[in-house]
Amino acid sequence: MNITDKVIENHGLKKDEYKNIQKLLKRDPNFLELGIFSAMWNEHCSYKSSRKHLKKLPTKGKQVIQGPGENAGVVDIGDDDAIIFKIESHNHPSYIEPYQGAATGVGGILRDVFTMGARPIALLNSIHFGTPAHPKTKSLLNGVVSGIGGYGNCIGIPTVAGETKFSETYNENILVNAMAVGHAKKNKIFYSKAKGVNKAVVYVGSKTGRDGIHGASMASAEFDESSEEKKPTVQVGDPFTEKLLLEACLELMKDESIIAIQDMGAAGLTSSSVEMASKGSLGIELDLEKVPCREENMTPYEMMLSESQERMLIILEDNKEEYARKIFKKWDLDFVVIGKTTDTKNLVLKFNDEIKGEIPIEALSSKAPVYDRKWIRKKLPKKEIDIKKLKKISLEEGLIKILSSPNYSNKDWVTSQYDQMVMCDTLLKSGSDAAIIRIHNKDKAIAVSVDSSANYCNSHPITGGKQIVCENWRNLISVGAKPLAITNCLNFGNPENEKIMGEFAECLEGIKEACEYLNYPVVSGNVSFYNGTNKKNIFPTPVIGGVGLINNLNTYLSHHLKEEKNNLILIGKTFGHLGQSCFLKENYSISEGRPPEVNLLNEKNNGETVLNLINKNLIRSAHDVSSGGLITSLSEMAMSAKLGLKISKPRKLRNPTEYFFGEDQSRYILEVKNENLDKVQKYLKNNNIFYEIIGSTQKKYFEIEGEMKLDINDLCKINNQWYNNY
Amino acid sequence: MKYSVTITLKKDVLDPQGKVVQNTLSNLGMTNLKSIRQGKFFEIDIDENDSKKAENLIVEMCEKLLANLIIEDYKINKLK
Amino acid sequence: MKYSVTITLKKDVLDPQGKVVQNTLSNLGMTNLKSIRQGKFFEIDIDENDSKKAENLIVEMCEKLLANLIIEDYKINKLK
Amino acid sequence: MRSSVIVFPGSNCDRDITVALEKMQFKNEMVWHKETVLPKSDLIVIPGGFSYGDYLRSGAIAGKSLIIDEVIKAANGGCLVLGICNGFQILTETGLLKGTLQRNKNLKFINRDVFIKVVNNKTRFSLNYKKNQILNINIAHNEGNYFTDSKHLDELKNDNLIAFQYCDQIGEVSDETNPNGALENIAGIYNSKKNILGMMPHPERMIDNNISNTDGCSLFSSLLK
Ligand SMILES: Nc1ncnc2c1ncn2[C@@H]1O[C@H](COP(=O)(O)OP(=O)(O)O)[C@@H](O)[C@H]1O
Ligand SMILES: [Mg+2]
Repeated sequence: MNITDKVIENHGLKKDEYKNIQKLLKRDPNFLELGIFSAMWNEHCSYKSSRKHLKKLPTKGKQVIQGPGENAGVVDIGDDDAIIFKIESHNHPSYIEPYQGAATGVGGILRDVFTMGARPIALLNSIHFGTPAHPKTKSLLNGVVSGIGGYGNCIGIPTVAGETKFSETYNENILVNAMAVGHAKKNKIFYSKAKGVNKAVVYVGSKTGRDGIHGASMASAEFDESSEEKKPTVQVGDPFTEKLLLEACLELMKDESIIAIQDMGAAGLTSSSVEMASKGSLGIELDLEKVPCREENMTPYEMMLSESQERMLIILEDNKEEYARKIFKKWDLDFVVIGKTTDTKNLVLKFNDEIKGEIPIEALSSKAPVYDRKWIRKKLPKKEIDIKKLKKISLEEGLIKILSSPNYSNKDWVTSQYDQMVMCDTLLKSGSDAAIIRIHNKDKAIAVSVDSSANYCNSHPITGGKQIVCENWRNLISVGAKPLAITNCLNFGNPENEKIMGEFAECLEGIKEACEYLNYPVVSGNVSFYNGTNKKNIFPTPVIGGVGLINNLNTYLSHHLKEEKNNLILIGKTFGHLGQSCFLKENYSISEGRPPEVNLLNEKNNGETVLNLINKNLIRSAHDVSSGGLITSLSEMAMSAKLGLKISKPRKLRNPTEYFFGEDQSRYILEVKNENLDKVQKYLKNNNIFYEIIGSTQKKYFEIEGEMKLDINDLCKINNQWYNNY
Repeated sequence: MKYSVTITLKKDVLDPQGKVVQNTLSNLGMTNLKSIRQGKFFEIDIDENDSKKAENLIVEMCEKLLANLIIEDYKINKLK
Repeated sequence: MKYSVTITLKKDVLDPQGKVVQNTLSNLGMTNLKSIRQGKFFEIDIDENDSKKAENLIVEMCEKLLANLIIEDYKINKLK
Repeated sequence: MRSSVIVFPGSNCDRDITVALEKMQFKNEMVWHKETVLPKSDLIVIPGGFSYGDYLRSGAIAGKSLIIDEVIKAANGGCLVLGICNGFQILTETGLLKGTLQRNKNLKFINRDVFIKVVNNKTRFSLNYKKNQILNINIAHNEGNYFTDSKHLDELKNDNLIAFQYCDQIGEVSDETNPNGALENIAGIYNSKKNILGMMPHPERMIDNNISNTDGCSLFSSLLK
């Protein structure tokens, strides 16, 4: 095929990028080579717009075994155990075909984790949809949830936590982010760096079809009317084959056969082979006629760019071929040596002994473009809302509005479609601040949570970025886990737009600041740009996935109230910040003002103190106070236990609306038995923690003295009805 | 009027189900099986005597619900 | 030779899927839908020129694997 | 007691059931589906999961595997056989148990803790339960909607072959407490000789107070006697 301007444009390459390719090759690329450049140089694989900013994130720490740059991040959890985890987006495919898009998103992130030698032990997801009234929302929600469940349930890994949100900003561009967490032995972690010349390059897994060709470049393009025509890129997930691939890989990993291993994700065979060679400063030569194909007459171009799922590339030690082949045969999977490593530092593609393409590896990796895109700062919004000017709403009315809204409704409709119990190590399931998964056969566990707050990030990205790391940190603390590290999925609009690029840069500044202060490093992540349609971009939506450690199974907590007549203590100061609050949004449809301020000093001090109290077994239940404010958090504690509580009259000077709905940060609610109250207070005072004893638990009624009193069963009903009526 | 509708995966779309069924049949000794693809089948009975209108209705059902047009094709057959 | 096979639930067997599809279609306003039943559809290509033998093979596939004879009926169609 | 857990490609509760059996002092072996001989066993367990992806009909393809012939032989010879979830589906596909498991009535996968009651406590699987004892137990399936013809249903009732029924906290059996649409709220059944039990709920998930409760233990301990 002739390489015309149109062909170049269709490959998502800019004119000067094409010139750059000619320079690097010292000639014109042929069609196959152009395709390969296009796959490697697009945003999704090259991180060309984000790399400069991502470099600033803190990635180190005593607990970090492997930071960003590998298939997933690795943290140390003591003994000889390591946790391997990562989050990834599958937004565009899920909008086009929600079931398969979400399913293959889960499949993809699982491969990232088991390719490093981990047995996956938990799945999480963060899914964002348009407003419920939007004509597409219902079927997207249905498709995505059953796709996530369909894959995870079938492969037998529990889906234990996540978030489901609705906002008009996602009307034309939903977000589907999936996170996988795995467990490995510290001395059995596998990397993607090739070593040695003339080593066998082995293709394992499913056959290659024409599906997903140019998926990566689709993920790097804005949507427009023609996106529907990009249909052939839809991939169908095959969780059954993935299960076989998982077991076969883990079986092979028991031995010392593997030099390097890499899953074929975005840009399939191209990116996996280039990445392995590039990391090892080697070349790689492939005989494409050997690639197992599902369709007849597939061209080298199609083979190199196909994104067929459930495939891996392995570089084997000498003399291990037969041993490895046997394992894959047992699991009924293809196993073919398709090439070898070389010292030429070139990617050489042969088809029936003819060289069809030859590209220096460097040109595809380190010499890929990096952009320092222009960006502008966002001003801190001035306007604060004067609630005295709004129509007065009682606490009861305000709370009911929140609890019955799609965003705050009970998520059982979603989570009951996921197998949360398989593997029998789920100590705490969805519906808590964080899920807790026991390390199999051990007396320790990890806690996991994913969080985002797009409204805050949109209003003021630096604060939003900081806040979301802190909220995630708080969620882990609340269940008694020591936060270790995070992964992040950065969902943003078009980076070529200065305003959007600014949101990105500033959110990252906020994330960086919080991570540094809290010693909560970033060990893996994913960037998804171009979320938007026809110049309308989504709100900046960084999603943070955190992992924490519980060293002793006797000290973890849920937020379910435990028994009557215990004290309720509120940790942290309440100023009554209502800007960007859920109260204003749900009751008045106002989304103005600035997000609540984040004071990292208090955040850290409050969090560490709460964690210590939990570890001393002085707390019966704990919950962080986040969106919806104090009253919403209290109601969640009460509803989950079907137990009541009574909060004493707020002090005179305070406006009850601000006090109960304000979203001030760094706060927790603790349930404390009478017998421990003195000890707890003393400890709080010694650590200079601001706290208030706000009330106590009781039977049946959710009560705020002088303001409201509701039967807890009625509250549950209100909270449970939305999904069932949708 | 009665119609039947068959829904099949588009040509290049992966058919994991068909694949597994094919392997199983081969393992059961049916080695001269070349290929098998799995789809859906519907028998629809509607209260409409005008066959033009009836057919339009069936098309609408297929497009709106029965088929996932992104990965599937459908075919309509009149039964009686 | 190519065959198609349709597999449908026996008359007196509950068809939860068909029921839901029927409700959904009614809710979409297709009120003159009398009934809809869902089944499976297979397109099978076999390497056998004797149509008698071929058909026997297809029958065997249906009986051994494709259909659950306790609850399902199958029908074979020659395509070409 | 010696037990064998049959592992199919796509089984995913095989580890969980093994943990449970070993905790309850069974001498357990995992048996890969391509084997043609069963180790000598007093109990055969077909675990939950998605054998062969459940791609044709749940349990259909596993029902045609090599090892299944051995399972059928053993079962006919009186060996105890327990099929859980996908295992139940496989047993109906082999004909060892009658009836079939259809899609859940809401066409969605359901994972939840439900209540079931022990209808017959006089079998090798249930003698450590009290009659009508209520268990709180986890279900996780797409196809748990039990269906059978009326003749067999009568047989199930008359011969006391219903093992468990979905119910509420106090044992009331009603449509509201039926999670998946199963006939008569049936959650598990026996064959006529009562040496084979198929059930949708997961007793192996209920053996540890840390993660759930211990309502499943008595099933395994009954078998030990
Ligand atoms: N898509 C989902 N997958 C799994 N769990 C979910 C999902 N959506 C919500 N949840 C669970 O529902 C609960 C409530 O979610 P959310 O209101 O976002 O909690 P929080 O404000 O504590 O982060 C959480 O425990 C969360 O894990
Ligand atoms: Mg929380």
